Amino acid sequence: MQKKIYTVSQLTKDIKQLLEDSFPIIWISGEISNFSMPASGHYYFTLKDSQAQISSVMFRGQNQHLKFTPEHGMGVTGLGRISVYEPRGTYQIIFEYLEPKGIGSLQIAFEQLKKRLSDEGLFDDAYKKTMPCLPGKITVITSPSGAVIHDIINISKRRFANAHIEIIPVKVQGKGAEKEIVSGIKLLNTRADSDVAILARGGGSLEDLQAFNSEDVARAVFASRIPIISAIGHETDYTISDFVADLRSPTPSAAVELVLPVKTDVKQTIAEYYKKLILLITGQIESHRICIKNMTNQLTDPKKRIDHLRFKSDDFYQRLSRIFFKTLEQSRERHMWRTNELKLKNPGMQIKNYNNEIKRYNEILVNSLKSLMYTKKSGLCVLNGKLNVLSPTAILDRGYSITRTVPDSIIVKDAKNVSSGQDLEILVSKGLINCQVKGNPQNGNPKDL
Amino acid sequence: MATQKTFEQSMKLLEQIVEQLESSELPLEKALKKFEEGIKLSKYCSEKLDEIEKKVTILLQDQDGNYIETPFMSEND
Amino acid sequence: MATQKTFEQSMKLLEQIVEQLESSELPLEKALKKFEEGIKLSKYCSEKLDEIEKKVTILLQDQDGNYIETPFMSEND
Amino acid sequence: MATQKTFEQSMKLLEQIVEQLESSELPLEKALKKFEEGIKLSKYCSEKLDEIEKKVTILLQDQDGNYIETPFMSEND
Amino acid sequence: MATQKTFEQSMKLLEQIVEQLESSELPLEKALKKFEEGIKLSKYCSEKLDEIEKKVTILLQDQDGNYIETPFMSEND
Amino acid sequence: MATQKTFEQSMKLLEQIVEQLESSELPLEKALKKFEEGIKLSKYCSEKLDEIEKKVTILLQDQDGNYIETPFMSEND
Amino acid sequence: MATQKTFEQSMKLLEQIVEQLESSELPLEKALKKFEEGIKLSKYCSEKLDEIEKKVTILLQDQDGNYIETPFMSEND
Repeated sequence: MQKKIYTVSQLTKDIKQLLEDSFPIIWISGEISNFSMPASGHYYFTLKDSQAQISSVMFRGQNQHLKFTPEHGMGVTGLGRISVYEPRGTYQIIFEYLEPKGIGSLQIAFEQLKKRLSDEGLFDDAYKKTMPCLPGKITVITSPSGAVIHDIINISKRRFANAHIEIIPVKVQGKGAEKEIVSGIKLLNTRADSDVAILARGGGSLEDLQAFNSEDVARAVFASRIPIISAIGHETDYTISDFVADLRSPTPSAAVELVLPVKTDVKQTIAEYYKKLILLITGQIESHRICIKNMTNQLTDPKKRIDHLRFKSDDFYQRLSRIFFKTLEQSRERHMWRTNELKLKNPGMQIKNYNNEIKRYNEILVNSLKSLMYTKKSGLCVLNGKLNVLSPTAILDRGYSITRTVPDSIIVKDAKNVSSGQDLEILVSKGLINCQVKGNPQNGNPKDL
Repeated sequence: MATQKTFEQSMKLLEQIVEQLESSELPLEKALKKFEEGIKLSKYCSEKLDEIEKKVTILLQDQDGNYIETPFMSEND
Repeated sequence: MATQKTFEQSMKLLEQIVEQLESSELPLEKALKKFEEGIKLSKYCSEKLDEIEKKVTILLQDQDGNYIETPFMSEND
Repeated sequence: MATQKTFEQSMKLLEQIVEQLESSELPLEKALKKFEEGIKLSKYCSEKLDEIEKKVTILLQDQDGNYIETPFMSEND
Repeated sequence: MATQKTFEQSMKLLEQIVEQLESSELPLEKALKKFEEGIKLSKYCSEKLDEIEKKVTILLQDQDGNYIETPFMSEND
Repeated sequence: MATQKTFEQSMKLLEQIVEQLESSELPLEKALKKFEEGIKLSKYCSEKLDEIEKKVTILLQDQDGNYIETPFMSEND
Repeated sequence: MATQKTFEQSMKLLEQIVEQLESSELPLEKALKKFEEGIKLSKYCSEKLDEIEKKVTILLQDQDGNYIETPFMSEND
């Protein structure tokens, strides 16, 4: 036969399996020593009796539910399982539950049921139904007599005056209570017209609360489609129903507070929302209005520019007119000046000069002719004088006369030259005598005379 | 049970609408729509509160075994 | 009407116009056009606000007076 | 009319004419032509300004007084 | 003398005539003719000036009074 | 004597005649003839001058009536 | 003796006659004849002069009365 050689790990693994399979969960009692609770919140202690001791631990998740705090030297009974810690080769008991030594079987049964249901998942949060925030109808499963229902009704009235409360009357203790509670819950679900139910009972001993620790009730609560609040006993009392219920209330009156809002509070909340809505929308409108107004005010720009441009345009216009009229005025002046110049250069002077010249010429003409005439006249005068002096008739003045034939005007110097009857004229100093020869003229010497 | 659901939804919606209007600058038209919705919701919720009938009853079984909801007179009343 | 701008678009446009008029020396005719457009937008926005305010008022009157049946109908349609 | 100048162009032209007349001594007839042109431009500008001012005034009055139905219609036409 | 002459051309001619009358001893008849021509030119210029002034006055009156439809028409014709 | 002669030619002739009469002693009849001719020329020239003067006066008055009334009168008086 | 003789010829003749009468003892008949001739010439010349004077006066009066009054008359009167 061949020798089997274990490795340490293999052996430890086998021991672990052996131990943990053989003692899955056990009740054990002993005395606590070396109790300690580090920051982690887990309990570490040694459980011992006169001959032996075992390392023990109770983790925080479990020790929270303990209704007492363990201490050195305390005798306890607990529910736990053996666990081997391979790296160190040690074993210990991990406690799920502990109670002071001397507790009855009822308690043990409670714990066992709780454990079972818990393992089934009946307590899981995933199954917990949410509470309505405004239940239209609340069903109270409880005893119709007694203080509990009255407290519930009174508190309901205070919180929500027009609440609808329905009572399913059940026995809450004693024989048949379990059944009644279960059928009440079933009735609740059959009618299915409530929004929430309160399973309620006043405080009492563990025995008094026995119906609520029953598996049937727990399963009925779990099965309910309508959310159930458990409100059983006092604040310190825990029942199985409390764990299964969708919500646990420490007292029946507190259950009402959990399920029923204060009407005025809700009204106020709605009113606040309403006010806020109005405030927000009007605020937005108002801020938009201000924004539009500001922007619109900023828009009134072109008028200023128009005024400015008008100034500019008017200035151009005035400058234009001014310059042009200046140009026109200058042209007029230029024209006037030229015209005056022209007028000054008119032929008047020339005409005047010519006139003077003509006048002078006229004078010369007249004077020249005058002097010529004068010369001629005086020449004639001289000749006339001379002629008069030399006149042959001058001697006639001394008495001489001249006899001439007529018409031949031959001077008669010889009487022979005349014949009787012949016409003669005799020139005397003054005048002319016509006469006729009378007789035969005699020859003779004038000296004869 | 239906009314209970809508009340809850309505309150939730109302709250969301108020938050939306509060937090973000919604376009005016959208804001108006939200406002309208909010006002309607608030109205609705407010009415819902009064809609519940005031009564306290007890379910009693008659001779045929049927349960009948009957007024419950509290001893204290 | 396809070109019916929303309030926000109109406000944005108005803002742009104000900025344009403020910043750049636009030719007079263009400035006039912009100004005209701005005035129209301002008017339009103002009217839109009036309209919305009126709607709000009506909604609030309804609240106090008439009954509104189905708050979520409008949403689901 | 293709040659319808903008207000700015007209003002620029007017300014140039004024400067030409001011700086150089033009022959009378040329000056007259320039002057005539300038007066026409000035007239045009003045009228344009009146027109624009009137428009602005109407727009501003409208804003305070009357209602305008379709603010964006005119733009799209 | 053709009336097509501008004011400036006429003024130039007038100046030349004045110079001719000034410088050379013209025969009387020629001088008379030149003088006559000069007077006519002067008259022509004077009328031209009056004409321009009238035109300008009308233009300026128009500016203050009447409306002119198409300021740039004349420039394109 | 032909009237085709210009004023200047007539004046020249007149001058010659005056010189002839002045300088040398002409036979009386010739002198008379020259005198007669001279007087006629003088008359002719004088008339010509009057004519021209009248024309000038009219031209000056024509220009614009009252501007310069009688440019020669003042000088000759 | 023909009247075609000019005034100068007549004067010359008259002068010769005077000389002849002066110098030589002419027979009475001749002297008488010469003398007679001389008287006639003298008369002729005198008439000629009067005639010329009259002509001149007329010429001068013709001119236009007042211009040259009557230069001969005054002296001869």
